Parts: sequence; structure tokens; C-alpha cells
Amino acid sequence: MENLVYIALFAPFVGSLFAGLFFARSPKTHLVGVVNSSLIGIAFIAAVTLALHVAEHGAVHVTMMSWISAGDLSIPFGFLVDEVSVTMMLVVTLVSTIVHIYSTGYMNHDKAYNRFFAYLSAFVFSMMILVMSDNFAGLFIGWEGVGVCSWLLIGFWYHKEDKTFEENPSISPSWAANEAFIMNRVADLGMLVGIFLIYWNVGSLQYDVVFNALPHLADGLLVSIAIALFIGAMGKSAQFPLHTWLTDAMEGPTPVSALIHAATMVTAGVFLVIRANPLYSLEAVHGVSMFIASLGAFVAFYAASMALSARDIKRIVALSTLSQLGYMFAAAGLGAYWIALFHLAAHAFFKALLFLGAGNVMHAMDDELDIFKMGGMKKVMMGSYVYMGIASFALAGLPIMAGFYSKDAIIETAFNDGSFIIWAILVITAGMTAFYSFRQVFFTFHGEERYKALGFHPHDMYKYVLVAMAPLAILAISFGWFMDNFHEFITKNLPDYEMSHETHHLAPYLGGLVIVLALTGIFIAWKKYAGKGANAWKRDEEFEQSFIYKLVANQYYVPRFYDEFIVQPYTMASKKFWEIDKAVVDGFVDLIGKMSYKSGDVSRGMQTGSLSAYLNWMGVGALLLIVAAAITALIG
Amino acid sequence: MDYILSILIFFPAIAGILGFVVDKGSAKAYGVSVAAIELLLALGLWASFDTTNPGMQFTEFSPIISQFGISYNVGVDGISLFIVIMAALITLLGIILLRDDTKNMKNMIVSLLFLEMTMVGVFLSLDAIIFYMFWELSLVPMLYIIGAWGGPDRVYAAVKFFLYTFAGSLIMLVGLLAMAYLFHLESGIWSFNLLDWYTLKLTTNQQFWLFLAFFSGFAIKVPMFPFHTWLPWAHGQAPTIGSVILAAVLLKMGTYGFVRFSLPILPDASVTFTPFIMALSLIMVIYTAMVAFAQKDMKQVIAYSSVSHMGIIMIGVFAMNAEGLGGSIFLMLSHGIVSGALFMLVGVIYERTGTKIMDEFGGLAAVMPVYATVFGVMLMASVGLPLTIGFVGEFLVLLGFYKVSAIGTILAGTTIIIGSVYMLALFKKSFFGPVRHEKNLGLKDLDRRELTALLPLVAIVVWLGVYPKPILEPIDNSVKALLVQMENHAQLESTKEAIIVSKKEVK
Amino acid sequence: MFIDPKNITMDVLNLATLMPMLIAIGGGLVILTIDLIKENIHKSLYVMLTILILFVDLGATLGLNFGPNEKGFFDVMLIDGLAILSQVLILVASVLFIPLALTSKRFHEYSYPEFFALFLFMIAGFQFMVSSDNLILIFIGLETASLSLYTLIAMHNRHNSFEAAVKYFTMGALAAGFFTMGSAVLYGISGSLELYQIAPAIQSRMGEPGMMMFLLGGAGLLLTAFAFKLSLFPFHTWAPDVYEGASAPLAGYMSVVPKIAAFVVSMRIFEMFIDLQIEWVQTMIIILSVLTMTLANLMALVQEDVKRMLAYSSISHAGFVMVAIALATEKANIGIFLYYGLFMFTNLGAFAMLWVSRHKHRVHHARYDHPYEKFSGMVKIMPMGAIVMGLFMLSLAGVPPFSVFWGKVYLMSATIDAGYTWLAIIMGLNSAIAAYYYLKLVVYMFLKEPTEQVTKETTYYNVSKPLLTILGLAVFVTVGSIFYVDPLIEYITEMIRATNFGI
Amino acid sequence: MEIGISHYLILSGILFSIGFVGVLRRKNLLMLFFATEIMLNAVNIAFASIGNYYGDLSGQMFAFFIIAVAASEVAVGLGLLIILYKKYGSLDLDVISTMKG
Repeated sequence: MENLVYIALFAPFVGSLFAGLFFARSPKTHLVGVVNSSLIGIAFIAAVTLALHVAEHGAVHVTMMSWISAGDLSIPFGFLVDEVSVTMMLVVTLVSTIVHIYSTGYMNHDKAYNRFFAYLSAFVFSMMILVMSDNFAGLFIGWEGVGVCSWLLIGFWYHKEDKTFEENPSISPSWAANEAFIMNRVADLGMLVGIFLIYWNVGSLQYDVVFNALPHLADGLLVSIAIALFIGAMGKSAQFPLHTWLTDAMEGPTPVSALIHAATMVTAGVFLVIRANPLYSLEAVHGVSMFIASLGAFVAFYAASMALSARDIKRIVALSTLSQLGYMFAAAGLGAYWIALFHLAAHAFFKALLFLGAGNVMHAMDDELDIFKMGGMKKVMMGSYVYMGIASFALAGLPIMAGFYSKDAIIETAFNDGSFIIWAILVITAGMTAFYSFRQVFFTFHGEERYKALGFHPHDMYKYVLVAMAPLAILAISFGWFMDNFHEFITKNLPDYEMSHETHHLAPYLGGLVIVLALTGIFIAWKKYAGKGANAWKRDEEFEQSFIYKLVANQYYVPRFYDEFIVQPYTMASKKFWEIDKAVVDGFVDLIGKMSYKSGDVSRGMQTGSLSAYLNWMGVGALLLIVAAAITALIG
Repeated sequence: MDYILSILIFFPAIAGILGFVVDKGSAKAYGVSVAAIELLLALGLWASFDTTNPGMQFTEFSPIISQFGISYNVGVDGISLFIVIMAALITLLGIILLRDDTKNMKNMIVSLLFLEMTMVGVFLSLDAIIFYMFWELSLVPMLYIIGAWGGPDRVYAAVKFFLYTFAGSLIMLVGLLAMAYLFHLESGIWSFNLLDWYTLKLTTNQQFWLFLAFFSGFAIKVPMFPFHTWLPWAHGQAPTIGSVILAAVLLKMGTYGFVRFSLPILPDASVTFTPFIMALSLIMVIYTAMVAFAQKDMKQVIAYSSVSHMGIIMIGVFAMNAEGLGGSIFLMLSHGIVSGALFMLVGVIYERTGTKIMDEFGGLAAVMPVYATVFGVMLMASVGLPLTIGFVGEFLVLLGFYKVSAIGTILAGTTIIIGSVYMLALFKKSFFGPVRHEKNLGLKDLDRRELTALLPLVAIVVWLGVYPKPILEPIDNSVKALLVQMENHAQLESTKEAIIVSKKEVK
Repeated sequence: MFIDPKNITMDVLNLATLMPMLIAIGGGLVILTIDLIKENIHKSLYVMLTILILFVDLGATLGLNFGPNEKGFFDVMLIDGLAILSQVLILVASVLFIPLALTSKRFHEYSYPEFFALFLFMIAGFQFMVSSDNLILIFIGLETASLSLYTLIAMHNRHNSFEAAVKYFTMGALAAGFFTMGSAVLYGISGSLELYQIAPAIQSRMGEPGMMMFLLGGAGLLLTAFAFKLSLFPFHTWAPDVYEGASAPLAGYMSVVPKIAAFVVSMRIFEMFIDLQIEWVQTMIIILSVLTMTLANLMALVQEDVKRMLAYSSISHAGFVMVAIALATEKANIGIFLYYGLFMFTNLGAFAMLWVSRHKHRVHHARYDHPYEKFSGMVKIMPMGAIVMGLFMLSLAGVPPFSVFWGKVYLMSATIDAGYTWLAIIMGLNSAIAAYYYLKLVVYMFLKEPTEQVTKETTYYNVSKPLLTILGLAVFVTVGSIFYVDPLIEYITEMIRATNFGI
Repeated sequence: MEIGISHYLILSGILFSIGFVGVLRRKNLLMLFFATEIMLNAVNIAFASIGNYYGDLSGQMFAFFIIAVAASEVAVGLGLLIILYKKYGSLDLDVISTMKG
């Protein structure tokens, strides 16, 4: 089994090196796409095999070699394949494989095709390290690794110029990439602090050692660790207030958005909380967990509200991702770790599908993102239409779809926990989710063919790409059916979450409420946006002037706030500091030099060249000595 | 192998003297060969180095001024070994990177070889006066390199560099002499031998003043805030090779001095001064990182970033535990490699375009992909990405310092944020976006000479990022020995508590 | 009483103690005689003759029995370790100096045999000065040497030289007045002119009312006189002008030999006061030396002429060493000689470099012979010359392992040992200031482009084999100091221990 | 009134001061030489009287030597003075100030 672990881990790495080292400078070749896709596929197969093995024989733990050892610290490259990580591995490799195949089509016209695959496979490798590592430091490697790959991939089209904020809220790919990286680093600091706290109080960073030691630690300490680690999770999973990078990250190629910014990387934060469930389920850190749940619920609503007004097809999806991450955190915070993980997986499938569908639309529309310019595209893009429809149904949480099971479970959990505010928010958000996802679907595929007037000639994606997307569609529909199997599998490792009897009893009504709300949302969207004819839909200019709309459309002015109150002051302060550095710090040094020089200039004035002056100097000196002698003698 | 250290020290100098005779045209080849042999010797030293022995090895001792206790006394331990190897490596690669049309190539090579002698000498000396000798001598070739091959303000920069460091080290000299006197009072003999000094127990008051004296010498060299202003000048004006060696090796002399002198000889004062050092270092880390962000000149960004990173190293030195101290020594190496490489890279683009102003570039990633890749790797190492060399040291330093001060560590930890701010801003301005000037469209990517110089560094960055053990282990051994030494010689109980050789209370 | 003729035997007279001086004086007379016999003999003969005489003198000096109480010639001569040591230094410096007369170009003074005769008389004067603790003899030695020196300066035969000689002479005359008055005061207190008798006499009368007034007054007068000789602030004003006016080698010589002699006498006199626990003297000397090194350094910063810069730097070095007198410890006394022994070669070397580049006409500057511009870009044209001069500058700046560094370290160490750490820090900082102006020359030589006037002809105008030999020797000694400092210290220590410091 | 040692010494002091002030105030080189001679002679008085007071001859000897030295000083000094006068045409101290700074 060890070999399988290494295959799953290193196959993507080999792919990355293959594309990066040998083909970085050569022109586009499909060989790279095929080889890399196959390698990720191999990793997927390895993951599946491992999953079966884990299900049967339990976790696999391998230690490759030691990495850092200094003082008492000893960090190995160790990998743990247990129920949790193997689930993540499956999700990651599966979605990656499909995204890789998809990319061979999507990136077909891009000059930097080979480079793209190098980055993408590197990302998969990092993500695998993240999920497979058996210690916090290893997790951090992956954590940072995915950060860098995300940076590279968001900024993939680095040649694009910076726009103003009004023109493009993301300014430019390279800007968005930097924003993502830096914002994540803010959170990483929290994570590092958590690691330090763990090390100095436990003496190890291995999961098993740490979790075994947790009960012996002081409450305050546990809270600090929990907070610190969660700060790390907030960055990667784009929780408020570190969320702005995620929508801007949509500057990257769409497969990247699908893989990194929807299915895998952004869920790393959730994974961390799930991974550290022995910590977060402790009584001492209950407050933190509740905070996580509340923040999750808040973000779910907050992101959904922004999605209501968004016009950019990718932003809508990104915001929905944000919103769903909120759901996951709500579940994890409430202690329903396995439900969170279940939603994570389900979400990965339908969200990746949604993104890839959106990618098809973009591809067809020559990278046009504004849904106001689309409409009625189902005729030309039937495949994508179906896929996006399925994904949206799943997202909206309609019955039999994957999202129905997972999201419903989360809402039920909130109810069961007695956190009715969270529950209410989540229920309302579910309705909003249905609305905005179908708003997008109807805008894009139904109604007037607005694109024609703009001179677009859309066509659907390559067939094989559409075929390759099929597994996602199937999973988006059917994943929920395996909820019980998953439950059985995963609760070997994660704590089970028992619904109370009452909740169980009320479950059909609760579920019904959600479905009703979702259907209402879809219906409103249908009414508003699906109509045909020139006057079927008109922009409500008046409403667009209202405060609420502006607030939402401007992302609650949070990016503005960051710009005005962090970026600009920082820039200003930097410039000021530089001036201070030159004028004061360096100036002081120079002043010493100048003063020495000046005093030299002054004192050379005594060298008048005139002998009588010299004699006077001597006389004065002698007199001073004599006077000093006299004074000293008189004083004693 | 008995005299390998002397050979290491004096081989470049002798080669430098002989270099006067070498024909102008083959001066570079001569320099490369000598530096390569020196590197091989250094690697040979590593090969025969007993990594399990934390003490001084290959020691040589011969009295010079026996009346006054000055002796030629050299030795190597895990702390100095790798800095020496790095010095040799950086010198070699720096020489390789020299353009063939460098004016006065012969003088350059000769100065570099002399500089190499002084660098190696500083790190191998176990006698305070010999240490001081190499310390001061290193200024002379550097003065010449900056002053003769530098930019328009080179003379100002070179003289500033020389005088500033010189002034600081003269006060350090007073400290060394006072130290010798105290040793004399105690033992009745004169000795400048460090190993002798290590046996001396000083009162806290004596330690206090001696620490300040040493501090003035080392802090200027590091350079610690607010004594850092010579560095941007020196870097701004120095030729590429000068900046590379300055950043990679010469700055390390300061931190090495703290490790070799301040900590073991003055354990109590070191602990007493930790808050002070921490405050200065934090200012270094944050303030200079912000200043770096404000720069327009690419080289100045890296110059200020050096200061910022040296702040992290300083914090690690004063962490008083094996993790932090070992980490800071590792960080010295990694910063040497990374900043050396970054300065080389700036030199490469400067040679092509004649400018270092970032706004002049833009879109270089498209024009010079290999260059951009190498730069990117170094950038990532610089911001401390795991699995690059930069992470290991930074992580260990912050980890170690957490024991001293949680708040301090969080503030110092902002380096991973603001460090990436200025580095990514640099990268974005220079490499991303559209190509801003027509003439930059035709820029050539790295040629073979440049790749020869840079790829080994890339390899090291990755190798030591993934597998730092071969280096970390000897460092760790020596660091632990040093901490034991500190603990044994501390006068105050509080000092003993602050020093953590090994965690006692693992739960 | 010594005037009783019956008691005098040759043994007591110990005429051998006079031998070194007699050799020098006799040699001077021989040179004059030769000139009487045959005129217009080439200077090389005189140079060689002088060197020979100096060597014989050196041999005679080294051959003397010495000890703390080795007296001679009516007990006015005192041949202790100090006397031997300083005479050796004086003679070695003189031997180094004299070959510098053999330049390729003809300079006025060296064509006169009187120059060499006067030179030998001057040496005899210095030798008397250092090998006596009798104030009369010290005075006579001092005046003999000074009067010869004034003349030697004037013989350079330029406007500036006369001006320099007159300035030096006039101030010297004033200083002589102070010295004699100081001696008179001491005589008045103690009734003796022998230092070894003065000390106990003072000690026994210390408690008397009003005594302190006279004591300090006398010390002040003597301090003035020697501060002048040692060019301590504010009595240094003559030094830059005299150095500028004198020929370069003579300036170099003046920055070493008269100072060594004056230091020896200062050691004898002032360390006696300090040993008598008269703290005032110590305080004053420290104040003077701090002022001297600092102000001289600051003034050196702003000089445009290298020779004048070196003059100020010599003043500063003297201030640096003067600290040792105030400390009055054995180590400090060793430090003085170590410092000057090492400084001598480097400084003479630097002045010799100036001499090599001395042009008949002022090519570069209206007033100065050696402006900085003269050395601009020298490394491009005359790399060896530049490197040699650069080495001298680094050595003077106190960069290890060059010679002056060891002296500095030793003196600073002595200062710390005596408990004056703050003073050591001032000394250190002064070295840092000093580094600037030494570096300025290095910068000119190595980092600037040559100007049109800087050519091999103008810069090596005066070069000759003897000059190069002396330069080579100076470089050798400067660079290789690390290898001989140990025996040097050992020798000096032995000599200092065989010295009578009065108490 | 009996003329005692203190009178001699006071005389000597006064003379010395006169000479000293002369050195400081006089601008003519020749006058300057005279002033220094006065100072030396003041010292001679002191030595002679102190020597007499102690009954010790060395004071007198010193005085003799001072006279001798003063004579040779004058010889050298006047020689310089003459050359200087030839070159500058003046003995004013302030004229002789080409070297400064």
C-alpha cells in the first residue's frame, strides 16, 4: 500500500515536472495534456484503491524521511491515509483528472498550454501533500504550496494590464494573484502561530501525538490554538473578512477556478477544521466552534446576497462557492464534521461542474463574462446547458440531487443544535441560492439571444470534453444517494453526529421548507429572467441606484475599505518611512560626518598662519594650565 | 588534513598575489579556477568533518604575540563550516557571473580573492584579534570593489560603508581588549583565545558593558536598525559581484559575531538585552520591509529586504533555544544563497537594460521566461515558501522565538506577509503586465554563463528546502553545545531559565 | 660634592656613557673637516659617511652597560633601559632618513656638508636629552637638537622653509623659557636638578602649605614646554606649518625622532609627578591628549594637501600616545615605544612616498606640493606606488595586521587596564575619524580617474634606488609587523624594566 | 628691609611675566627675540638666587648654560631673521603667514 500512497502523491508531481522541465519552452503539445491527465488519472486510481483498502483494513501511515530536525523539533515527511484524507484524495484526484482533461480542450488555443499543465499538476501535488500529511508542518507545506500554485494560476495571463477598479474590480490577473497570495499569508501567520503553540506545549507536530495530548492542555491554551488554526483556515477558505481574494481570483483560467477556487483548495480550511476535530470538539473550545459556525452562516448569507446582483458569470459561481463554504463551516463548527466533509465532497462535484459549464460559456463567448450579454444559448450549447442545469439543481438543493442531501443535513444540524438563528439564516440563504443560480442559468441559456447583436458566434465545447465532464454530472446527481455508506465509512474516523429524536421527527418538514424556498427562488428567477422577446427583461435602473443594490454590487464596499484603509495607508506609510530613512536615519549619520567636517573647518581657523596668533595660542594654553594649577592647588 | 583551515584561509590570498602575474585576458579563468579549488577544499573540509562532534575541529594554534596572548588560532564547528562553504560557493559563482568585458578584470579578481581570504578567515578564527584582523581587512577589498566598479555615487557609498563599519568595530575592539583584560585579571595570563574566554565567568555588570561594545561592532555590520543606512547605499552603488558578496557573506559576519562572541561569553547580558534586540529587530523586520515596498529601484528592494531578513536572523540568535538559534544559522545560509542569487538576477537585467528601475520593465516574464522562472524560485525562497531553503530557517527562527515572546513572534511573523508584499509587487511590476518599452521586447534570456552561475543556486534552494538535514544536523549539534556553554556560564538564575537546551517539560 | 677633584676616578666618570654622543659629534666634525679639505664632493659620500657614523653610534649605544642606576660623567648621565631604547629608535630612524637625501634630482640642502654635520649634532642632542635625568643636560640636549633642527628646516631653501623655521624657532624659544622656568621652580622646591633627587624631596615636602601651588605651577610650566615639543593642543600650531615648509623626509623625521626624545623626557618628568600621586598632572595630560587627537583629526579632515594632512595626523598620533604618559604604567610605557617603533617606519614610508613624488615645481596646486589631486587615479598609472602608499595609509588608519594597529591595540589595552575604558573608546572613535582622511587618499589613488598632470614623470619625479630601498624596507616592516611584534615587545619590556623612573 | 630670596624670586617672576607679555604682544620679530631673552634672564635670576639659597652650585651652573644657550639661540635666530628680512622685506609677524589652514 505504501507504493500506492507514493503513486497517488507523486504522480501529479511527475506530471508537473514533465510539463515544466521538458516542455516549458517548447510550443504547445497535446502530449503534455494527455500525459498529465493520465498521471492524475493514475493518482485517482491509486486513491480509489487506497480508499478500498482503508475501508477494509483501516488507515495507512507511511513516513518517507525526516525533513526538519532541530532542537527537539522533528518533522518528518509522513503521510497518513485514513478515512478523512482518502475522501479528500478521492475528491481532489477525481476533480483534478476531469479538470485536466477539460483543460486540454479549454486551453487548446493558449500559447502557454504546457506551462498551464505544469502549474495545474503542481497544484494537485501540493493539495495531495496538504490532505495526506500526518503533521501540521506537512499540512503547512501543502497549504503554502497550493497558495503558490493558486498565485501562479490566477496570474496565468500575467500579460494583461492593470485596469481601474471601476473597469474591472479585480484590476488584473497579476493583481488578483498577488492579492490572493498576500491575503492568504495573513491567515498563514495565524496558522504558524497555532503550530508554534502546539509545538511548545506538546513538543510535536504529529497529528496523533497532538490530539492525544490535547486533554492535558489548559483551556486558554486550547482556545488560542483553536483560534490560531482557524485564522489559517479562514484565509484559505476565504471566510469573512479575508474573502475578497476569492472573487478576484476568477481572473484565472476557468479550469483553475473550477479546481482550485471551487472544488479543492478553498475547502482546505474546512478540511483543517475537520482534521483537527479532536480539538474543535473539546468542551473548552466550544466558543470558538460556535464562532466558526456563526461566521459560516454569516458568510453563507453574505456571499449569497452579493451573488444576487452579480453580473459576471464567474463571480456568481465564486460567490456561491463562498456561500457554500459558509455552510461547511457552519456544519463543522456545530460538530457535524462528517456532514461538513460530505457537503465538501458533494460541493466539489457540482461546483466544479458548474464552473466548467461556465467555462464552456465563456469559451463560446470569447471570454465574455457579463450574463447580461448572453441569453438563449441553450440552442447552441445544449450539453453545457444540461450540465449547468444539473449543477444548479444540485446547488439549489433540490431533491435527489447531491446538494439536497448534504445541505439539508447541515440545515438540520443547525436546527438540532438549537442554533435557530444560524438555522434561519441557512434556510433563507438556501432560497437565495436557488434564486441566483437559476438567475444565472436563465440569463445565460434562456430568454432573448442578446449575444447576437454583439456579434458573438458561440459554439459548444469539444465533445470529448463534454463527455469527460459526465462523471461530475453523475456525481452531482447521485452522490447524495451514498450518504449512508459514506456515513458508515467516515464515522470510523470522525465523530458521529446524532440528530435528536425531535429533529428526526421534524426532518421532513424542515426539508420541505427548504425545498419550498428553493423552488420559490427558482420560480422568481424564471419569472424575471427566462422570458423571451425584446421586452421580456429590462434592467431596473431605478433599483440599481438604490443603496441596497449598490451596497451589494460593490461587495459591501469591503474591497474599497481595504484599499482606502489598508493598501493606501500602507503605501503612504512606506513612502514616508523611506523618506524618514533617508532624511532622519541616514541624515543623522551624514550629520555626524558633516559636523565633524564642519568642526574641522572651524578649528582650522585657529591656524591663521600668523606667528603672533600661534604665540598667543601657546600663551593662552600656558596661562590656562597655570590657572588650572592655581585653582587646583587652592581648592586642595 | 591537519592544516586544511590555514590552506582554506590563505590559499585565495596567495593565489591573489600570484594573480598579479596572470595575463589580463585569462584573469577570469584564473579566478574561476582558484575559487573552484577553494570550494573543493571547503567541500573536502565538510567531507572530513565529524558531524557528530559539536566542538571545534581541525584546530590549529600557534602563538603570534605571546606576551599579549595573541595567537593564530583557527577551528571549525557546525556553525562556521557551512558559512565558509557558502562563502566559497558564492565567490565562485560570483566570479563566473562576471562579464568578460568587465574593466580591470585582473584587479577585480585579485580583490575578490583577497576578500575571500578575509571572509573565510573571519569565520574560522578562534582568536579575537585574528578575527578582528580579518573583520577589518574585509573592508578593504570591498571598498575597492564598490568604489572602483560601482555606480555614480560609488565613492560616497564605499567610504560610508568603510567608515561606518570601521567606527563600530573600533568600539568592538575596545570591548575585546577589555575582555582580554578581564580574563587577565581572572587567570593571570593574557589570552585572546575564544575558547579561553568561554571559560570565564563575568559579572552581570561587566557583561552589560561588554555586550554594548560588541554590539556596536556587530550591529552595524548586520546591519541593525538604525545603523543600516550604509547598506542601501552600498548595494545601490556596488557592482553585482559586490552586492552579491556583501549580502551573502559580509552581513553574516555580524550575526556570526553575535553567535560566536556575545552569546557564549556574555550569556546574562544576552538575555538581558533580548528585549532591546527584539525591539530593534522587529523594527528592522517591519520598517525596512515597508521601506522596501516604497522603492522604485529593484536592487534597493532587495537591499532593504536583506535588512528585513537579517532582522529575522537576529531574532533567532536571541531566541536562546536550539530551534531558534539553529534556525537563524540556517537562515544565514539560506539568506546568503537567496539574496546572492537575487542580486545576481538584478545584475543580469541591469547589464541588459542599464537600469534597475522597476517601472522601466514590465512583462519580462514573456520576454525572458527562464529568467523569470529563476527569479520566481528565488522570490519564493525569499518569502519563505516551504520546500525552499527560505522556509526552514524562517520557520525555525519564528518557532524558537515564540518561546521568548509570543507578541514578538507575531510581529516578526508579519514578515511572511509584508515580505511577500514587496517581493510580489516587485515581481508584478517587473515581470507581469504588458512590456512597457519596445526595446525590452528584444531582451535575451539567460545565457550559458548566467545559467552556470544561477542554476547551482536554484538546485541548492530546492535541495536544502526539501532535505536540510545534512546541514541542519551539524548546526544543531554545535548550537546545543553552545547553549550548554551559555547555561553553564550564566550567573543569573533567570538566564538559565531563559536558555532552553532541550525542552524539559514535554507533556 | 662632585666638584671635589679627589674623588673622581675614571670608573666613576664612566666616560663610556658619553661615547655615542661623542661619536656623533666627532662624526659631524669629521664631515666639516673633509669639506674644508676638498670642496664639492658629491653628497653620496656624506650620506654614506653619516650612515657609517650612525651605525658606529648605534653599536656604541648597544654596547653600553645599562641599568636603572647606571650613571656616568659626574652622575649626570643616566644609561637606563629607556635611554638605550630611545637612542636605538632615534638612530634607526636616522639611518632610514639619511638615504632619502639621495634623490635623483638635486635638492639644495643636501649639497651642503653642513647639513650632515648639523644632522649628526642634532642626533647627539637628542641622545643627551634621553640619556640623562639631569635637567641641565636635558635642556642642553634639547636646545642643541632644536637649534640644529631649525637650521635643517631652513636649509630647504624655500620661502615656506624659512617661514617654518622662524615659526618653529620663535615658539621653541618661548618653550625653552617655560622649560627653564619650570626647572627653576622644581629646583626651588627641591634644591636639586636631578630628577631622582627631586622626587624624594618633593615627597617629603608635599604636606607644606603652598607647596602644591608651586608644584603644580612648575608642572604646568614643564607641561607647556613639552606640550609644545610634542605638538599637543593648543601648542601644536607650529606643527602643520613646519611640516609643510620642511622637506618631506625631514617632516617625516620630525614626526618621529624629536617626539620620541620628548616622550622620553616627559616620561621621566611627568610620570614622576604621577607617581607622586599628583593627579592634576594626569588629568591635564589626559585633557590635552584628548583635545589633541580629536581636534587634530578634525582639522586633518579638511586638508587639501597630503603632507599637511599627514602633519595633522602626526599631531593626532602624538596625542594618542600621550595618553600613555598619563597612565604611567609599565604597559603604557611599553606601548609608547611599540607605537613609535612601528609608526616610525610607516610614517617615514609615507613621507618618503611624498618625497618620491616631489616635483621641483608645483604642478598641481599653487600652494601645495602634494595636493590630493596629485594622487588621483594613481593605481592606473603606477599600481605599485599606489598600493604601497595605500598600505601606509591603511596602517596609519590602524587596519590590522599592519604595523600601527599593534601599537594602537597595545596602547588601548593599556588604557583599559588602567581603568580608563572611556578614554579607550575616545581613542577608538578618533581612529575612526582618522580613517576618513587616510581613506581619502586611498580613494583618490584607487577610485578616481587620473588627471592630465598625473603621469609617471611627475609622480615618480624624484625616484631613485635608495629611495625605493627605503620604501621597500618600510613596506616590509609595515606589512610583516605581525611576525616581529612579539620579539619587539619582549625587547621593549626588558628595556623598560631596566629603567629608573625616579621613584 | 632685607633683600631675601623671595624678592629675587618676585623680581624673576615679574621679569618673566614682562617677557611673556612681550612675546604675546610684540609684532616685530626682533622684539620677540628680546622678549624671550628677558624670559631666559628672568629664569637666570631665579636659578642664581635659589642656588645661593641652597648653597648649591647646580643652580648657578644652569644659569650659565642658559646664558650659553641663549647666545647660540640668538646666533641661529638672527641668521634666520636676516634671511627672512631679505625674502620678505619686513619683520612683521603678520606678514609671515603664507602657510595657514
